[in-house]
Amino acid sequence: MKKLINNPTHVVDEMIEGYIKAFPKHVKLLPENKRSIVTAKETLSGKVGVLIGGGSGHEPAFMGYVGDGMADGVAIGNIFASPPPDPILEVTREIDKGAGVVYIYGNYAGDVMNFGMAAELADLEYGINVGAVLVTDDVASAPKEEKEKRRGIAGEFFVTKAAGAAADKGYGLEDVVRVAKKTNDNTRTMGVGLTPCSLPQTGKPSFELEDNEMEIGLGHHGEPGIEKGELQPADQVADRLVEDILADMPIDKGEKVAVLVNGLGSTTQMELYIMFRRVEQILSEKGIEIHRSYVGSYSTSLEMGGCSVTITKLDDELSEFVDHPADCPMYAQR
Amino acid sequence: MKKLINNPTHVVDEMIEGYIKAFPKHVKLLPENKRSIVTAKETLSGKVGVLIGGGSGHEPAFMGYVGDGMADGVAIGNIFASPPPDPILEVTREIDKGAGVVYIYGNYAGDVMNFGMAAELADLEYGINVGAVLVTDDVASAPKEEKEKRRGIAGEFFVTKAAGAAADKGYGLEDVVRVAKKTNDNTRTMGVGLTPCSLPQTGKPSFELEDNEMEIGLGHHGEPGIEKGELQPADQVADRLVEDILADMPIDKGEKVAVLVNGLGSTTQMELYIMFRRVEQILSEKGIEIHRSYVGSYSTSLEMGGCSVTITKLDDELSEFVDHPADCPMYAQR
Amino acid sequence: MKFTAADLKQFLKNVVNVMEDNSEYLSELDRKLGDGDHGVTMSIGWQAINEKLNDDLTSEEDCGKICITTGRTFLSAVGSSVGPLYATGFLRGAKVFQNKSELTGEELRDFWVAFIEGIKERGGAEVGDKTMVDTLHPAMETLKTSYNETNDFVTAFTAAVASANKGMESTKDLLSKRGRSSRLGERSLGNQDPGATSAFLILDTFLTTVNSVQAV
Amino acid sequence: MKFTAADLKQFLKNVVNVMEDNSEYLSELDRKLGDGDHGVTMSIGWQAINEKLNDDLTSEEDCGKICITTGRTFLSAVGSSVGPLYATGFLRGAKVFQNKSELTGEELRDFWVAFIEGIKERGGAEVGDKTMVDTLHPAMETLKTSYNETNDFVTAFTAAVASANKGMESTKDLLSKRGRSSRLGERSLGNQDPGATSAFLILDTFLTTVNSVQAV
Ligand SMILES: Nc1ncnc2c1ncn2[C@@H]1O[C@H](COP(=O)(O)OP(=O)(O)O)[C@@H](O)[C@H]1O
Ligand SMILES: Nc1ncnc2c1ncn2[C@@H]1O[C@H](COP(=O)(O)OP(=O)(O)O)[C@@H](O)[C@H]1O
Ligand SMILES: [Mg+2]
Ligand SMILES: [Mg+2]
Ligand SMILES: [Mg+2]
Ligand SMILES: [Mg+2]
Repeated sequence: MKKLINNPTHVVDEMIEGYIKAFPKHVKLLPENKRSIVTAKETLSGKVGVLIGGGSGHEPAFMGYVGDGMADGVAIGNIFASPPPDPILEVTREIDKGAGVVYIYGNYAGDVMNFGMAAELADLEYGINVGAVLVTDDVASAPKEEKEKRRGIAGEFFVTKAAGAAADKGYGLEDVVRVAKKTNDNTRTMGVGLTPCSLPQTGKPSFELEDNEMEIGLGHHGEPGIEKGELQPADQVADRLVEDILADMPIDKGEKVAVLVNGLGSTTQMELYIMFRRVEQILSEKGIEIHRSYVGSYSTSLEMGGCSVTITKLDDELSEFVDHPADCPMYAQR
Repeated sequence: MKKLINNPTHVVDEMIEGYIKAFPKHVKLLPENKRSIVTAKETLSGKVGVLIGGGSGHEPAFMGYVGDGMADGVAIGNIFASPPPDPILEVTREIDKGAGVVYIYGNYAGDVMNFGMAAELADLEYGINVGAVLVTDDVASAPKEEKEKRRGIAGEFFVTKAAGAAADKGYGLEDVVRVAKKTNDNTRTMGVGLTPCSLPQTGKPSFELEDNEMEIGLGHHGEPGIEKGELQPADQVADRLVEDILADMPIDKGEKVAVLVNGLGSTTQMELYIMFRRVEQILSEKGIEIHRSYVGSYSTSLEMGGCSVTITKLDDELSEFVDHPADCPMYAQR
Repeated sequence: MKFTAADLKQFLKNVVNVMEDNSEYLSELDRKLGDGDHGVTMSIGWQAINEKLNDDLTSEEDCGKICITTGRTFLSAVGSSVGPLYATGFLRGAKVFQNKSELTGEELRDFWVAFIEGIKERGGAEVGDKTMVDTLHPAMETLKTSYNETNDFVTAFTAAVASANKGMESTKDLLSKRGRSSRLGERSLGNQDPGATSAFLILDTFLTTVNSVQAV
Repeated sequence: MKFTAADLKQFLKNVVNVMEDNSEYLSELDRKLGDGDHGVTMSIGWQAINEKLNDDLTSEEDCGKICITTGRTFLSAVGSSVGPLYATGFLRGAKVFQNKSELTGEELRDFWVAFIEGIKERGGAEVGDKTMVDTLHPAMETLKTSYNETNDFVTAFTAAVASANKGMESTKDLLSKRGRSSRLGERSLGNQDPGATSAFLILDTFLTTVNSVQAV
């Protein structure tokens, strides 16, 4: 697969270099690891620090979401690989302003171990209070009875948004953690994959699908999904995804939600809007109110083809956080 | 090629439907044509209206750029096809608040004819003053001596941004046109294509390149470029693109620019940042100051692979416009 | 020679079918030189006309109105480069047919001259620019001369279509100067212009239609 | 049996090469079950260790320090799932080797027991979860029993590697329960776990190294 890169082993470092040079007013690189980025504006004293992170290859997630109203810092791993504890710790120390730091990351073995180790070290070595919120929005990744095993995918955007807004509004650590967990509990995502991505180092497609096939529930890194089948019209795909979400998290008539139709990389915005069109139809038929919509590539899997639908149930507190302004290099909201 | 669509002949209409449903607070559809979108907020009386438009398939361009600080309305054509005069006229009538309307569109035979006819009709039938600004930033599309023949590509973003900001600041029609033309005169883009896109109706790749090939100067719709060759490392590709731009529009040491590294559709943000990294190196070696950077998919060609580099020379007036806040569904800046 | 409103509508119907049959081919030509949509655009435009033929136009007897509807419908449906071009052709031609439900050979000649002059004016292209004008202009010249000489529309139009064919073929050897493919330079050589091709198909379909009317 | 700091470094060098040779294969296994990066991750991690071997560690004689550097370097270079797992293995093992530049068979046994216990603790996986623990745990059990019986490290470790091999192979028939592939269900059947494979390669390489030391 063709890529505009130099050396495959340097892609992450060169990406970070480019990113920092592109947005010097927004973000800065910390000196120790070359994988720790924090907001260029000093985090306010007494504000809870919001730390995000994970493997690369999901851009704009996660590094694009550092900025006002979102995260204070990000630790960046190799492609599809959790960052080690060191950069996480470096970010933690920088963004802790006495009120502690909340870690938001996807529920993957690697992330759990690395962020877990960093949290322990932050406490032991620096006395920093860390709260951890694991994102588990991917309905397809485990049955309902084992919800705690589910992976985190595009829904992490809403969890970060809520935590970032809560921290911005001066909530304490416990409360930011509560808000983030509540958001995660109220968030479900279902995805569909059409075409694979490839790691720059291997150049091999991450999975195989026939020319007329799609895969429901495909993971964010090309992990096998729950069902392969013939590619359906967009409306039917949307029906299926929303159905699975609503079966898992019933939403009553009159309830409010935020919706994200997320492109996995190479799927056009045209297709995403066609998908959104149907999602909106279904929800409005059920009398569910879309409070705010997001359509675009918010969390990708390199150049994978396909999309995911995320629905977050909102109460008044969460609605306010979703509406909170944000100013990040790769996402802004007024 | 796999697409998440329903009926190929309805993709544009369904996309528009989805778009309007997604951002009801930002945009609204006009009743006559189903291809005319204006900002949901009433355009201020006495403000110059900014109208953009062109073929579909370039999303977020053009419809994503309707909103505060950018365009007041957009006329949307079929995929890669200029809209007819009717929807252009409908938008014109809606956004004219007595101060006239400026049309910004790419220099393609179709757009020139359709926007030209609409402008004539606006004047004749409704007495609306229209100023037209043709975007001609694509260096590869004609030699310097025939600059007026050049096509418009990603640079239209900066032209729209400047015109939108000027209109927002209360400039009159002549002045908005002047600012937009100045921006166009100071803007150059060079692109590279790696993989083709396909129209939903034909499903055929828009051009052919071998697995190890790239094409310099490829058009925004897959029009053949100026040079096919072996895929080079990102740094060399960036060198070539920037070289061609600077040969066409010399920039002195100490001058300020805005830079856009634009993805054509399926090229990852990781690659775009790797490209930006090198662009920044070249400019900073030459003592050229990057005032503001944009990296992402700002103007696509469906799912085409590749990217373009746009450089706009800024004086103080244009810097101010680039920094002007914007709030559109698919692009916001604080 | 008698050419009625019904015949005119039959001609338009025939074009609908011809464009459907050639849609893939026209797009293929456009992929080589442009953005690959010419067949799609022609198909969308003519399908829209087809709907009008089956609906608003079923009982329309005024050939002028038929052409106005055709032009407007085409333009509203497609925009693009060819929208204004072919629409202008039909709208200019409509003036010749105004209030007429039966057309003489002379009127048919005037229609095509107006049609082609309108396209030339709208697009500003010259012969040799590798556009539909390379098909249309020689067709018009032959039509005029041959009609002058023979006073027979069918004879003249048969000759015109032959010239159109030559003109279309000539675009293979031309460097493109207009539209999206103008920067292609050398690489545009060898490829036939899609618009020159669709223009030929329209003229050729008119000839077929006229011949079948004659035959009755 | 004598195993020196130089031998330990030779072992690490050998792993570097083995991982380089098997990188493609490990990624291929991971593509079937996970995100396809296991070979890449192992390669990055061991290349980083290689740099240390050629640099900071060239004159290091303390086997404990060598293992600490190995563990830390691996972790800093890769993160991922296997970063904390293998790093913990080396760091726990390091305690056994502290201040020693030559190692007895008993110490080697204790090292591997600590290594494997560390990984089990860090990841919390059980035998049967389709992870590297399916390779490592039976290897540890055999190592302990056989060493108890024979008091000979090489004999015991040879047996341990045989158990590791069986354990690795057993992952083909397991449904995955841990890590990225846990939701695969039936579809994970038939595919060998990548981490179980890299763990086997490490143990096997240690055996080869020990044997070549013996042979001298
Ligand atoms: N100025 C012009 N005058 C006459 N014909 C033109 C002109 N510009 C373009 N064309 C014709 O239009 C054809 C392309 O049509 P089409 O593909 O439908 O539109 P677009 O170029 O907008 O995609 C060209 O092959 C050419 O014959
Ligand atoms: N909790 C765990 N305990 C032991 N081994 C694990 C655990 N989670 C994952 N693994 C091992 O890690 C391997 C995957 O490693 P790798 O592909 O490098 O990391 P990642 O899964 O983060 O991409 C799996 O094959 C499995 O053997
Ligand atoms: Mg991984
Ligand atoms: Mg077109
Ligand atoms: Mg075309
Ligand atoms: Mg993996």
